[in-house]
Amino acid sequence: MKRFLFIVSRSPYGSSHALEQMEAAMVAAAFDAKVAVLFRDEGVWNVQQGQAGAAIGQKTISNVLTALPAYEIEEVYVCADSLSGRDVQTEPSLSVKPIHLSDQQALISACDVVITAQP
Amino acid sequence: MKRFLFIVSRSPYGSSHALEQMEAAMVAAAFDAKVAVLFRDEGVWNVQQGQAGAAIGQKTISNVLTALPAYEIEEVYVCADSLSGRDVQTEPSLSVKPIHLSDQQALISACDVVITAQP
Amino acid sequence: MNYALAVHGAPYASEAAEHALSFAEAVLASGQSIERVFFFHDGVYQGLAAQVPPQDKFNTNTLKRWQDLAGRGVELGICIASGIKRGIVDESEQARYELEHPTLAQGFELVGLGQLIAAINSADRYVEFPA
Amino acid sequence: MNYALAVHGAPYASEAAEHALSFAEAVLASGQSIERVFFFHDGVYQGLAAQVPPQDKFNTNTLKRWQDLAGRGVELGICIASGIKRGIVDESEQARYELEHPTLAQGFELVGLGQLIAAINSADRYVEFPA
Amino acid sequence: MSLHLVFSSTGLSACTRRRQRNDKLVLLGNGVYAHQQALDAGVEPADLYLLAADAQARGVSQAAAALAHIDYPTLVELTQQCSPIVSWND
Amino acid sequence: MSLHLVFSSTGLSACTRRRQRNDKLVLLGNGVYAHQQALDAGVEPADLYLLAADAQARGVSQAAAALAHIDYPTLVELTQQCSPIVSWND
Repeated sequence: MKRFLFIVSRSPYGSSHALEQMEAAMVAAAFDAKVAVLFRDEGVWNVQQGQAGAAIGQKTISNVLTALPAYEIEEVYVCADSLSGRDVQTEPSLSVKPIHLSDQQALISACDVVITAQP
Repeated sequence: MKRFLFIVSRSPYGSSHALEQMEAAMVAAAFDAKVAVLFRDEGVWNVQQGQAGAAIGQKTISNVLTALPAYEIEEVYVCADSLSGRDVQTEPSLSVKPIHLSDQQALISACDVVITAQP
Repeated sequence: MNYALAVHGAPYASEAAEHALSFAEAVLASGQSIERVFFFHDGVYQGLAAQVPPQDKFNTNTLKRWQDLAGRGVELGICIASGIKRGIVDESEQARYELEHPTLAQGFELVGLGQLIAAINSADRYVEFPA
Repeated sequence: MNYALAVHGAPYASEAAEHALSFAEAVLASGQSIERVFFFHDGVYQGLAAQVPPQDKFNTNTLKRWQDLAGRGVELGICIASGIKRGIVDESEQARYELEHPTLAQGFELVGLGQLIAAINSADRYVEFPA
Repeated sequence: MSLHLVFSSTGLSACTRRRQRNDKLVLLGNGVYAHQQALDAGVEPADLYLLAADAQARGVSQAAAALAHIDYPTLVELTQQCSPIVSWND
Repeated sequence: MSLHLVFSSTGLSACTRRRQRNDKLVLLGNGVYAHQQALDAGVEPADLYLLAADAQARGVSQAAAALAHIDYPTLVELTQQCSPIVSWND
C-alpha cells in the first residue's frame, strides 16, 4: 500500500480547497493507505483555535480536522518555520506536531504520492 | 468623464486575466474615458522583450500592448520597485514609463476607478 | 449613491460571492441602488445554471441569493467574452454555436464589456470583489 | 509505466490543461499508459460542455483535445463532489436534482474521490497539474 | 481619500507601499490574518478595519480585539466616504 | 530521488526549503521566470530544467540559455526516473 502525503498550503474559508483536500485524505485513509498531512505557509491557519465557520455560512475546518484520527490519520504536521512569524494558537483538541524543514525534506522523500491544492 | 486606472499584477500566459483586463482597458478608452495602466509585481513580465505566445498556442501579450496607443491609452506605467530584482528587458516597441511608489500613491488617489485582476 | 459592482472570483475558489452578495444586500437595505453587477474573468462561473448547493446544515445557496437580487431589480451582467469561452452560454449563443444546451442560470444575462464601463460611468462608486 | 494524472486548474485561470494535455500526449506517444485523469477542485470546469474556443489564429480547442484523449481510451474522471456543487452535472445528476439541462461534456464522467485513490494505487506515478 | 480592500497578506504588502497616509484600509477574507502586519507597516489603528464575520470565522477576533470590527452596513458607509475603492488580493 | 514541478516564484521558495539535495527541479509556466532565483537558492544547474515552450512564450529563453530546456517527452522521462513527483504553485 502506498504512502500518501497531503500538503495544505492555503488558509481555510478563502476557498474550499483545503476542505476538499481533507476529504480526499480521508478517502485515501479509508482505502487503507498510510496518510500524512502537512500544513505549511498560510495553510497553518487551518489549525487555529476558536474558528467559527458558521459566521460566514461555512463548515468549521478545525472541526473537520478533529475527525482525522477516526480515519487513522495520525501523522498531522504543522511546519514550524511557517508557525514562526504567524500568531497561530493551535486548537487544543487537535493533535498536530510541529515539524522542521529538514524533517519535511525527509518526509516528502519517504512518500510515494504527494497531493497538494494550490494556489 | 471618469479617470480609470487598470492595475495588472499578474504575469501573462499563466492565466488569461491580464489579457482580459487589457480588453477592458481598451473598451474603457473607446468610451472616451481617460485610461492609465500600471504593471506591478509579477505583472511587470507583461512588457518583457522577446515573448512568443505561439509556442504555447496563445496570443503574445506584448503585441496586444503595442495597440494601446491606438486607443489613446498613453499613460502606461511599470512599477520601478517591481522591476528591480527582476531581470525584465522591456520590449522596445512599447512606450512604458517606470514609476516610483510615491508617484503610484498619487496616481491611485487621482483616479476615480481602479480595476484590478487578481490573483 | 449608485453602485457598480464587479465579481472576479468563481464559487468555492474564492469568497467573492459571499462578499459581493452581503455587500449588495447592505447597499439595498440602506436605500441606495446598484447600477449593475458585472461578472468578469472566473466570476462568470457564478452564473452557471446547474450548481447544486452542498446539503449541509448551512444550506448556503449562493445562486439563489444572486437570483433574489435579480428579483429586486439588480441587473446581473456576465461578460460575454469571458463567459462563452468558459462555457457559460444563453439560448441565443447556444443556437449560434450549435451547442447542445444553454448553461446560463435564470436571472443572469450575457453582456459586453461596454456594459461594465457604462455601469461604472453611471455609478458613483465601483467596488470590485476579486478572485 | 502507468500514470495517474490530476488536474486542479480551470481553463483560462491556469495552464493546467495545456500542461496536462501535452504531458498526457507525450506519455501515450512514448508507449506508456494512463490509468485515469482526475479533475479535482476548479479542474472540474475542464469538463463543462458549452465552452466556445476563441476564434483566433491558434484555434486552440482544449475541450476537443481532452475528448481526443478519451477517444484513445483514457478515462477522464471528474470529482463528483467538486463537480456538482460547481454546476458540472451529467444526465443522471441532472435528473436527481431536477435541473434543466446536463452540463458535462462528452468524454468525461463523474466519479467519486475513491476513483482518484484507486487510480493512484494502480499507477506507478502520480503527476498533479495545479491551479 | 481612497479606501483599500485587502484580501490577503501579500495583497497587504502591495497595498501599504502604494497607499497615501490616512487612506482607510479594510481587511476582508484571508486579509484578516494580516492585522498585525498592517500595524507593523505603519497603518494607523484609526484607519484600519476588519470585516467582523471573516475575523470570527477564522478565529482571529480576539487577537485583533483592539481594532474596529465592522459589519457590511458599515463597510457600505466607508465606500460612501471614500473614492476610489481599490481591491488588493495578490 | 524526488522530482519537483515548480509553477511560480513563490512556489520555488516553498520548494527549495523542502527539497533534498540532488532532487531534480523543473520550472514550468510562470515558474520559468524564477530560473535565477533557483540557482541563487542553491539548486545545482545540473538538477535544474525549464519547460522550453513556456520559457519561449515568456521571452526568458535567452536569459536562461545556460540551463537545460526540455520538451514534454523529456519531462515524461524525468517522471519515470523520480518518485514522488511534487507540484509547487503557491
